[in-house]
Amino acid sequence: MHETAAPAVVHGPPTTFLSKHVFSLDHKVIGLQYYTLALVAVVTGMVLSWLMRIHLGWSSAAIPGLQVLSPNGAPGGVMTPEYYLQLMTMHATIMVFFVLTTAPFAAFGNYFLPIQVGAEDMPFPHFNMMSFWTTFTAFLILVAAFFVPDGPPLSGWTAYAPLSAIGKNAGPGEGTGQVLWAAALGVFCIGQLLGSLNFISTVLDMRTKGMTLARLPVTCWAWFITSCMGLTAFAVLMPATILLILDHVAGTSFFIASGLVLNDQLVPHSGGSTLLWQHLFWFFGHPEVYIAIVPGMGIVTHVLVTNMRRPMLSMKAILYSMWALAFLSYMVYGHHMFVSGMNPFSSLVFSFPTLMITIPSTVVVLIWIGSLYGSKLRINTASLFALGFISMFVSGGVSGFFLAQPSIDIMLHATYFVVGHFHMVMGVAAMFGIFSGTYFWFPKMTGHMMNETIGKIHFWLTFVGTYCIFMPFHYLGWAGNVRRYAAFTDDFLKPLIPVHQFITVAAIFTGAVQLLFIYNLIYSRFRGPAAPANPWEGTSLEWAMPSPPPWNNFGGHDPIVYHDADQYGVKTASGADYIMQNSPEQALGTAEGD
Amino acid sequence: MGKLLAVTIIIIAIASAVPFVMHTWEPPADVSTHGGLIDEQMADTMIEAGVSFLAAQILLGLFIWQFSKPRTDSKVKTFPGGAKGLVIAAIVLVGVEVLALGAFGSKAWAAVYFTPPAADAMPVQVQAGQFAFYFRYPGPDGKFGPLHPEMINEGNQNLFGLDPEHDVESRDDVVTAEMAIPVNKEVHLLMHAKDVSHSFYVPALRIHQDFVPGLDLSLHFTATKVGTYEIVCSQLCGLGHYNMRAYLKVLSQQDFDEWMKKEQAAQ
Amino acid sequence: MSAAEQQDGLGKYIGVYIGMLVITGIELLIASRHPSGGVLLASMLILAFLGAILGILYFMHLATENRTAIVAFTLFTVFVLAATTYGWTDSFRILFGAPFAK
Amino acid sequence: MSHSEVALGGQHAGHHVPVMEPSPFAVPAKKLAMWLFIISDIMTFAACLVAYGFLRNSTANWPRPFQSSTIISVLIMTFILMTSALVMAMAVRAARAGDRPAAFRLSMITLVAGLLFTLLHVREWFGMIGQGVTLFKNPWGTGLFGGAYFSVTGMELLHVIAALIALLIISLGYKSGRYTAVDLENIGLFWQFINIVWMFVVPLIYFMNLAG
Repeated sequence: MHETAAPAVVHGPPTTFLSKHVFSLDHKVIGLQYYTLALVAVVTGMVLSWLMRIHLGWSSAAIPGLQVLSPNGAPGGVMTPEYYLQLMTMHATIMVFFVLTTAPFAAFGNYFLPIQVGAEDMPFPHFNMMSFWTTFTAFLILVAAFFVPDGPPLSGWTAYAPLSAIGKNAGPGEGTGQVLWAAALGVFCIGQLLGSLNFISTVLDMRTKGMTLARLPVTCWAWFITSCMGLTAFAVLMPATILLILDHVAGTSFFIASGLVLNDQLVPHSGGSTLLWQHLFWFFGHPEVYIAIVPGMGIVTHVLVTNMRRPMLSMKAILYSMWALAFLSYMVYGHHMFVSGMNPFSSLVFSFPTLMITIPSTVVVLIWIGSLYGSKLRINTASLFALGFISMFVSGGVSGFFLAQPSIDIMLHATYFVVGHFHMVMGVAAMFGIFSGTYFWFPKMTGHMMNETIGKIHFWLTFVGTYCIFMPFHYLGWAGNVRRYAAFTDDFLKPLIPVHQFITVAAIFTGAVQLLFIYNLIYSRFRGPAAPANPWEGTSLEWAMPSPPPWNNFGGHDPIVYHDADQYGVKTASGADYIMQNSPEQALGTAEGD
Repeated sequence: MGKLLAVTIIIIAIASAVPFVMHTWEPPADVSTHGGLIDEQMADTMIEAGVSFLAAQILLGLFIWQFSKPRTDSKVKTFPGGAKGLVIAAIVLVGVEVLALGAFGSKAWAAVYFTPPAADAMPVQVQAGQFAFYFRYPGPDGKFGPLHPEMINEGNQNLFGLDPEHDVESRDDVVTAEMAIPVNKEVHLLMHAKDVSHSFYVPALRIHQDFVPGLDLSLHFTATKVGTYEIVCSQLCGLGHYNMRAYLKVLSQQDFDEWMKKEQAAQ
Repeated sequence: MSAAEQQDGLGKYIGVYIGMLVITGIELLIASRHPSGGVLLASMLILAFLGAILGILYFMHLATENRTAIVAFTLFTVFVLAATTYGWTDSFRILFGAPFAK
Repeated sequence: MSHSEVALGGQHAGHHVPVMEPSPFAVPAKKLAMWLFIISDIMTFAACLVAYGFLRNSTANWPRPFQSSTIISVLIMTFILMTSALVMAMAVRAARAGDRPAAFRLSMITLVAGLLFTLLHVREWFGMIGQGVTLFKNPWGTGLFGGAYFSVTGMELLHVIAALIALLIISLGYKSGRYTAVDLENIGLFWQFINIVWMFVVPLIYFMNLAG
C-alpha cells in the first residue's frame, strides 16, 4: 500500500489576505517570506559591519546617531570597546543564521525545491509555515537583545564559555542579552528541524512521474544534502543552548569550571568544562559552514549549466563532492579548536580530514572550470555572479590549506587571516550564490525581469569591492593582527591601521553598492518588463510553468519528466539547443564539435 | 563583458599575490628554537596555496575570455581528458600534495606539543585574568605555593591567591606583571586561567595556546634572541580584550639574575 | 494488502519484550557488582544498544522496512553518533588536570 | 478538511491525486518525517548524554547515590514503560490489520501505562528534591550531578508528556476516523523511541550511579 499512497497537495487556494501573505501554507510564499527575512537581516548585519569598520579605522570617531541606539554603548556617538564586541557578536549571529542559512537554503529551497521535483507543495505545509514563523520569532528574540538595558552579548557568535555562561559580571550583555541570544538560537534550531523534515521528504516522496533520483536537478541535491546536515547539526546545538541558559538562570555549571574568580569574588559554580561547550558548539558549527555554502554550490552549478549551454563535464562528480563535503563536515570540527586547549593529539586527528576537504572542493572547482572549456558561455548578471562565486570560492578555499594544519594555526589562529578565510569562502561566496540565484530566479518569482544594466553595475562594483575588503584581511592576519580587537593599541598592530582604514573605505563603498541591488529588486518587482515563462532557456521544471507560478504550481496538470536537467548543447528538431525535462522530445544527437 | 571579467579576475589574482611575494606584511622574525619548522611549513604551504590559487584563477579567466565570445556555430567542445582527468588531477595534484604537506607539518606540531620539557627547564607560571597577565616565579626553593582562589584580592595585590602565612612554598614566590626569561634557556610555562578563557600568543616565539579555565595547560620554549616581545591575548575574554597584553623580556642570564633580584626585593 | 502479510506475529513481540526485560535485569546484575568504570560503561552501553536494536528492529518495524531505508537510516545515524565522541579524551585530561606535554 | 495534512496517508476527496515516482525508501512522507524527527531527536539526546558523560568523566568524585529503593522504583517504571511499548506495538499491529476498536483499546492501555510512568517519574523527582537535590547542589558531592540528572531525565519526561498528549489526540481521532492507521503507527514509532531512550537512561543514569 505504501508505494501507491501518493500524497496530494493539502491546501486549496488561499482566500484571505492572512492566508495568502502571512500565514500562508504555500511553499512559494514561505520562500519569499524567508527571502524577505534574509534581506532585512542582511541589511541589519551590513549596517553593523559598517559601524564596526568605522570604529576599527578611526577608533575615536563619533558616529552620528549611534548614541541614540545605545546611550551606554556609544556615549556621544563614540563606540566603546565593549559595544564594538556586542555589535560584532550580533553581526556574526545575524549573518550566519539569518542570512547564510536562511537565504540560500530556506528561501530558495522552499520556493524551488517542490517546483523542481514537480510537486504541488511540500508534504507538510503546516510545518513549513511554522518553520518560517519560528525562524522569524528567533530573529525577533535575537534583535530584542539590542533593547535590553545591558545590550546584546559580547562573547562572539561562538559564545565560548565561561565568558558566555557566568552571567552579567563577565561583561556587558552577558546577562539578559546572552540568554536572549541562546534562546534565539534554540528556537532557530526548531525552525530548521521542521524545514529539514520537509525538504528531505519532498525530495524522497514527492517527485513527479519520471523524476527519478538520477534526474533531479543539482540544486535539489544541494538542498537535500544541506537538510541532512541541518537535521543532525541543529539537533546538537539546541540542547547546548538549553544547557547554556540553565547555567545562566538556574545556577547549574555545565560549562563553568571550579575556582573561577571575577572581581575578587569566587564564582559560585563548580565542576563544569569550557571544552564541553566548544565540542558541542563546533559539532554543530562545522556542518553549519557547509549548510551555508552547499546550497550556493548547487545554485551556481544550476546557473552555470544553463548559461554555458552545455552539460557539466560530470554532474556526478559534483554531486559526490557535495556528499563528501557533508560527510567530512562531521569529522573536522576540531580544526576550530587546535590551540584552544583541546588534546593536541586530537588536533592531528582532526587535521587530516580537514585537509581532505581540499579534494572534493578542488574536484568541484575543476569541473566548473573544465566545463567552461568549449562552452557557449552567456554573460548575464546571474552568470557573472556565478563565475564570481568560483573565483571567491577558490580565493577563500586556498587559505584553508594553512588553517587546516595545526602547526601553522599556531601563527594564524584567531587572526584576521581566519576572518578573511571564512568571509571569502562562506560569507562572500555564499552571498554571490544568493545574488546569482536572485538574478536567475527573480523573473520566475515575481513575473518581472530584473534590470540587467543595474545588475551588471552591481556585480562589477561588488566583485572588485569584496576583493578590496577581504584580501587585505589575509595580509593583516599574516602579520599577526589578532581578531576581535576593538582598537589597535599594541605596538606591533599600529602600523597596520592604514590597512584597516583602506578596508573600511572599501566596505562602506561595497555596502553602499548593495543599495543598487535593493533598488533593482523593488523597482523591477513593480516596473520590470513582464517575464516570459523561460527567459534563460533552462531545462528544469521551474521554467515549465508561468512566471510567477499559480498557487498550485502546475495548475493541477502534473508534469511528466523524460530527461535529466542536463539536456543542453543537443540537436533538436526545432533547432533549440536544449530539451526541457518535461518534454518527451528526444535529442537528435549532441552538438559537440571537435 | 566576458573578456573584461577574465582580465579582472586575472589582475585581482596577481595583485592579491603581490604582497605575499614581496613580503610586504610579514610575521615578526622568529626568535625561538622550534619556530623554524613552523616557518618552513608556512613557506611551503604558501607556495602550494599560491600556485593553486593563481593556476585556478588564471585558468578560470582564460576560459571565460575564450568561451564567452558570441559564436554563430552551434558546436560545443569537451575539455580534453574530460571529467576523469580533472578528478584525477584534483586528487593527485592538490589533494595528495596537501595531505603530504599536512603530514610533514605534524613534525612542527609535535616539536611544540609532543616533546617533554627538559628537566632543567625554568618553570614560570602565568595567570590570565580579565584583562591582564601575571607571572609567578617559584623563587629559590624552586617550588610554587598552592593557589587559593578565594583569597585572590587585587586591592592588596594578592593576584594569585597565595597564602604565605600557611604555605611555606609561597613565601619566596615572585609575582610580576611582566615576564622576563633568560635567553637560550628553556622555559616551562604553566598556564592558569583566573576567570574566563584567554590566550597566550607571542608571534615572535611561535607559541599560541588558549588558557582553559579548570585545566592547567603547559608549554615549553626557548628564546634565542635578547629583546622585548609582546604577549597578546587572542581569545575573546570581554570588554578589555583588545587591551590585554604583557611584555616578554628576553634577557641575558646576567641581566635576568639582576632583574630577578630587583623583583624579589620589591615583593 | 501487502502490509498485512508482513505483520509480525504476537509471539515475536513478546519475545522482544522479554528480551528487553532480561537485558535490564542483566544490566542491574552487572552494575550491582560494581565493576571498574571502563567495564561498567562498556557493558552498560553494549546492553543498552542491544535493547535498542531489538526495539528499533521489531517494535519500530525497521526490520520489515525497505532495505534501502534500513541501510540509509542506520548508516547515517551511526556515523553521526560516532562523530559526537571526539571530545572524550579532553574529559580525561580535565580529570587529571594535566596536558599531555607536561 | 482541505486545510489539513490528513490526506497524506490516504485519499483526498475532490482533489486530483498526482502520480508520483515511488519513494526510494517505500515509506510514506509522514512516516518518513517521523523517522527523520527521531534521528534528529537521537542527536539531541546524544548531545545531552555526551555532556553528562563528559562531565562525569572529568569529575573525580562523582556521587553514586542511588539506593535499592530508587532502583526498585526505576525497575517498576521500566517494566511499565516496556509493557506499554509492547501494547503500543500490538495496537499498531491491530491498526494495520484494520481492527479499529482493538487498536483504540490497546492505545488507550498504552496511554494509561504512560500516565502511570509519568506519575512515578514525577514522584521520583519529588523524592530527589526532597533529599535536597537541585539543579546546582545535592547532598552527595559535585553540583553537576543534579544538573545532569534533571536535564537528562527532564528531557525524557518532556518527551513522554508530549507523546502522551499526541497519543491521546491521535487515538481519539483514529477512533472517530479522522486519523488513519499510518498516523497511529507514527505516534507508535515515537512511543517506541521514548522507550528506547529510557533503555539508555536507566543504565547510564541510574545503574552507573548505584550506591555501594
